[in-house]
Amino acid sequence: MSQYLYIALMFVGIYGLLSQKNILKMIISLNIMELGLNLFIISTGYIKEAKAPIILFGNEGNYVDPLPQAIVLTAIVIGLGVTAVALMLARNIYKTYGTYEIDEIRGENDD
Amino acid sequence: MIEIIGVITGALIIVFGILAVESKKLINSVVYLSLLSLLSVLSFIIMKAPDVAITEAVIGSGLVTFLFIITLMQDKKAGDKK
Amino acid sequence: MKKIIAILLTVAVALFVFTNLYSGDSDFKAFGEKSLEETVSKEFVNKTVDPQRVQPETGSANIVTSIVVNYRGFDTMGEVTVLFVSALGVALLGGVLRKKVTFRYKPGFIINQGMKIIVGIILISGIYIFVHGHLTPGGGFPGGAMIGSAFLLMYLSDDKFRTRIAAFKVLEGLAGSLIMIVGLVGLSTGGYFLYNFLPNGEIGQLLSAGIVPVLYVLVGLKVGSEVSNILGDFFIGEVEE
Amino acid sequence: MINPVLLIAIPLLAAFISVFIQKLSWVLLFGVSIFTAISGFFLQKGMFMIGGWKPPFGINLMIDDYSFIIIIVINLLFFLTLLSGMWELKKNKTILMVILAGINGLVMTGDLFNLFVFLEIITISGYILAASSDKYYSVFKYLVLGTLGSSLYLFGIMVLYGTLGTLNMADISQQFPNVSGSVKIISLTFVFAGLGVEAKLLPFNAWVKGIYGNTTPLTGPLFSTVFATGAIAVFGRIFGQILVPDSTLIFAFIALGLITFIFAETSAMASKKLRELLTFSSIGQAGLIITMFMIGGFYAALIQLINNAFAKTILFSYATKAYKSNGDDTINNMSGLFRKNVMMGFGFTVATLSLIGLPLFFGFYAKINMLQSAFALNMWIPALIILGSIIEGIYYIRLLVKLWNPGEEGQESSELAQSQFVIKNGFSLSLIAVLIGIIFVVSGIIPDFLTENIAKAADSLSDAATYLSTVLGGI
Repeated sequence: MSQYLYIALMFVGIYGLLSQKNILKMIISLNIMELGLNLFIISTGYIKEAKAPIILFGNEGNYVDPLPQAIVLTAIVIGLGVTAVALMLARNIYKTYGTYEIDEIRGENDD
Repeated sequence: MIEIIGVITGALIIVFGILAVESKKLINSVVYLSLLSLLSVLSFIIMKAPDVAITEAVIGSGLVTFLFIITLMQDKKAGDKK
Repeated sequence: MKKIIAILLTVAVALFVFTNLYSGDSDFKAFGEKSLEETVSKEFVNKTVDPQRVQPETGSANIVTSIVVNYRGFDTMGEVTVLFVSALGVALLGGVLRKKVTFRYKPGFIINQGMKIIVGIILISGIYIFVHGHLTPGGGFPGGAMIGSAFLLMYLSDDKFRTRIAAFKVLEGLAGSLIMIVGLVGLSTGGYFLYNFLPNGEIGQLLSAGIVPVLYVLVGLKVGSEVSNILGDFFIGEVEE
Repeated sequence: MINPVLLIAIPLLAAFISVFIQKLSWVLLFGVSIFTAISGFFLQKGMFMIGGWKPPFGINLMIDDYSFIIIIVINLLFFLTLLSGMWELKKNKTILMVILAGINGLVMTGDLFNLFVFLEIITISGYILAASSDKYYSVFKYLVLGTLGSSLYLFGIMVLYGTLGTLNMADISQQFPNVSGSVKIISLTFVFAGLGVEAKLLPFNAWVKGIYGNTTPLTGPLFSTVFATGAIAVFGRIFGQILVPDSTLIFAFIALGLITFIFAETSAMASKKLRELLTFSSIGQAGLIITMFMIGGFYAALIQLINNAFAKTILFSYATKAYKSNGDDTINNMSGLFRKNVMMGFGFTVATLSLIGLPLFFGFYAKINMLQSAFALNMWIPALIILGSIIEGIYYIRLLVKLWNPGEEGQESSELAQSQFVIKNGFSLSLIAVLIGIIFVVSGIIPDFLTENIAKAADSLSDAATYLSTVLGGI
């Protein structure tokens, strides 16, 4: 059941990307999408009644799948890198055009 | 029991996600994103992923929120969406 | 109008995903129903990938750590590189903006001194987290990020501190080079890049798990210095007061 | 014989070292680039385990004939790009070394998640290099689409992981035919969409115009040849060998490729600026090559991929250099430019003629093979390919006539030839132009050497059984 919600969160982020016209809002939407994706990845490894994958003494066997967790660790840090670059770009856009609204950005001959 | 908590957290995450996207003020969006991140930490714990939970707590709700806020500080008017 | 199109498009794609992923004939494993036996992870959990090695083949008590640093260490190397590139990019892009960020409030004496104690505590817990990454939850990434946030507090509490710190550049490069050198030593001694050439010891001890703690400490230092660099660059920018 | 891991490890090590010896970083950059360009030829073939963990548990690098030839081409192109952008390196030297490692890893890796990591490395480096044009909004669009693309790709492969429990390419390609249809559709659509952003396919290529249209002598050749070749090669590997789509989806993918091809060639026809024209031509070529991969014409696809990559190196180096020297790249203002720069004109002309596939040039073999494999299927695919190629031929010939002949068409006058355009620092450009021009002419007249190797590469792509046994059996 919660897996549906995580996929839905991913689509909330994609909806934000499609509908928002503010650069910071778009970066926030990207973050929401990545968060939904990370939650979905973890949920593919979840097993009912299983333990966290750490070997303590007298605690053997029946762990949840550790590989998705390793993948999400990598994905979170990559997300931080992308967000940092995106926000720095947003600051440069603001410096050049004086706005965060994409409708008000002129002078880059596209669309 | 733990599954029910998971579903409730998931539903709250969706609500905050929509609020973060649709909120009129940028600073509110950032705060909702931070809350979203904290709730996802809870979900990670429910799904038995302590490593991910710690990492998300430090990076997702800590550092990323700070980066957003310092970007917002650049423009005093940017708090209001036109 | 744009919003309606966006909603319709998103709902269409979402329906496509939901109907296919959870349809009757889909063999995508339902939430919580999968079995570890059907994935490659069963060997990671049992530590039985390569029976020819000295057992246990990886000494880490935290199975996620053994995957992140040992079985799939190549991903971690790439991921550290991603953060390295973003730190470089933030510095390059931020180089266009020159002024320092200034705050309206002046940090008082108590904030100044209290911050130093808190910074010390955060630094120590960050280091503890990545040194024990192979035993307890945590490891290089959160530990490094905590070190970064300790420096964030220093930036916030002290006006004089708000410049780029050259030592971080050196630390970043040094930690990165050492990760590659550990990998290349593995290549020359064991025949495989990132080969575990140190003894594994006993699970649960601090000095165990071969190259895992070595690599995780390096990853932690590298992530820490990169995050501090990114934060430092974000403070150098224009703020209208 | 050189262990392929070194092609990733040495550039990364150099990149990390260059952080604290910045004065020597250009030595490191050129040294590393020459090392990889040469060692590409002496690459050891086979399967290489990272950390000694056997697939599908650990990550492996795979060097078969296909990745072998792509590695050679990419590393040569990277070196040529460095020559072209020699004066533009500035502070980007470290990032360039990371890109070299990333693109080599992208082509060689045998693991789907590892591919995602390398994809992120080169896309983030791409955003930063593209930002040197100061067109921040275009870069931002690229960043949003690129991140969206890689997230979709990650979603696709995690659906596969949730179904099959593995991320290794060989393991997945073995089990993929038995997967239920609904999972197949989801994973293929999302992986296609994710890689389609980098491969510049039609619904996902809104970023290309802003990025390629504003390139410098460094980023122009880098994006249009090194990045594009790597991305399309990965595309061919994944959809030609690992996740082979079934008939309904393959129809949709071919249609997308062909629509991209026709649409881009038509847009190029209408372009007034040289860089814009080349941008649309690049998109069109990507669509064409991906169509060829989809219909199974691996040989034709590869030969055109290599032809296009070398040709675009010259064309983009030239266009960006002209813009850099004059602040303008309107084609009408450039007329008669080659009268002053005959060497460059030679390289440019040969590259263009080869790209459109005239006889006696290397591209001719590409076009012939393409049509052969397309006619084997049905009639309308080759008809569309011929249509697109004719449009492409028309605008490139028109361009060449303009550049060689000043004034009105048909009017021969050497007085009008004094175009206002100049090329500064043109030595490296002439060198590249002549080198590639000679490669094209020689390979056009004696095609056997190249075509034999490409044929071997194409065979290794269609021969999935050997790939499987090398990865999963070759412990």
